[in-house]
Amino acid sequence: MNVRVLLFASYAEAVGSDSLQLELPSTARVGDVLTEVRRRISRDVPPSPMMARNAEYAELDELIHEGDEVAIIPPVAGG
Amino acid sequence: MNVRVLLFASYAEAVGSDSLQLELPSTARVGDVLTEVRRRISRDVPPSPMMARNAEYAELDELIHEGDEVAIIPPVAGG
Amino acid sequence: MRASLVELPIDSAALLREVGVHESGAVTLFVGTVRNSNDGRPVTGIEYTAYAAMASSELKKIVGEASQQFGTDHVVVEHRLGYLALGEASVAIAVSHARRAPAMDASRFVIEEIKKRVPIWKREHYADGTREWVDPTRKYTSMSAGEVR
Amino acid sequence: MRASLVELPIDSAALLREVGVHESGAVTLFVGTVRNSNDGRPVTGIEYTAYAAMASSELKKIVGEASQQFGTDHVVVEHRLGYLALGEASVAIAVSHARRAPAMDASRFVIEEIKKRVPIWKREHYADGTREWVDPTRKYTSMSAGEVR
Repeated sequence: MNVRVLLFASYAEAVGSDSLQLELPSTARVGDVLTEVRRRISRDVPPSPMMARNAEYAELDELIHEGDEVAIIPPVAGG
Repeated sequence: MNVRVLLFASYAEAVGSDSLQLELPSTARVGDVLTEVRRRISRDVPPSPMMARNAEYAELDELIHEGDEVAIIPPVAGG
Repeated sequence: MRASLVELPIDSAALLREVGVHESGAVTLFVGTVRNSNDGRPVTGIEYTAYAAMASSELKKIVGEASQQFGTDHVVVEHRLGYLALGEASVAIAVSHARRAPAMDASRFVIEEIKKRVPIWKREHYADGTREWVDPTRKYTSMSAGEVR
Repeated sequence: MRASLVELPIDSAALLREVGVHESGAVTLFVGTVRNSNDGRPVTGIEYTAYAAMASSELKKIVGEASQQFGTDHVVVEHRLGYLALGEASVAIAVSHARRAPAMDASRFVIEEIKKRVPIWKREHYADGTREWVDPTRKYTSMSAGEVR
């Protein structure tokens, strides 16, 4: 299935893009997005950032569905 | 000696005035002002309010000097 | 640092500007306002009176203590006197600090100290036409108007 | 209750008016501003960026939690995005409550939660022309500009 991956701030800079399309097996979980981005795209994305699925924080073992938007969240610095 | 006594809020209302002149012995202390006001003027002034001498909080055993301004301070309610 | 008793309405935005310096990362404002009820009784306004010389000096001491204790010179307080209508500000405290925690702590320190020791008194005016001096040392302030507590 | 991401300057006075209701006795405002230095390095401005959909929804959740936890519907938050110059407000939180302690606690809760979980990032611009993404999980942010953390 096709999953849209969002990157922000320093991660977007490291990868050179703020969004990617990843082709993943239909059994993929949130953690697989991270693994694939690090394997295929850039090791500059650290191994255990916060992750989000469809604009909500998500655990690494959450299942992904076709059309989901998965985000890799750098350490937040709002306020 | 002559001491000016200030009263405020509910105490001024109870006494019917916001200032008094009291004639006190030269050895008088802050606590004596309270005793005299309650004895001579009004029992509506309670027996142990906060007191001030020359616009500073004062202990009851502080000596008073000629010309001092002694205030009987109702429970404060600022803010 | 500034601490003032004022007769005219408090301009909170002006206080914010007064402390809002470029070194700061955090600005806090606390405003005490006239509430429309107290102990369940409808309030129409509050009259504030003070032992002005002493209130002014206590306010200045509190601001000095806050400045020293929390590490910022940017502490400004105004307390209003006179008759205030519903919603009007009786007190405003503005603080700025490089860090947010001490900015918030300083603000809280100042209002708590004001409540404890600044010789200011308030008389609430009620919807039924009565009025009463507020005594925070009594739990219930539902005595009849004018009664001495 | 309101929580918004904004592009234009934050009008703190408008936020105060928005929460300043007659039932209230206490109004608090917290403003985070762009500071002129960080870790000793002169800062000239800060660029804020967000995962907007998620940041907006997290902000709304935080405001809802504060409202429930501290017992007031009058909680308003604005967080600004884009490039901010020195002294400009990046975030403002206004709360009103019948009592001062929960008004202050709610304000602190909101800013602490924002710092923990709202997906907003900032890049500091320094006087020497360099710029860097701020990573609060690292103690020292004095890496060279553009370096990934």
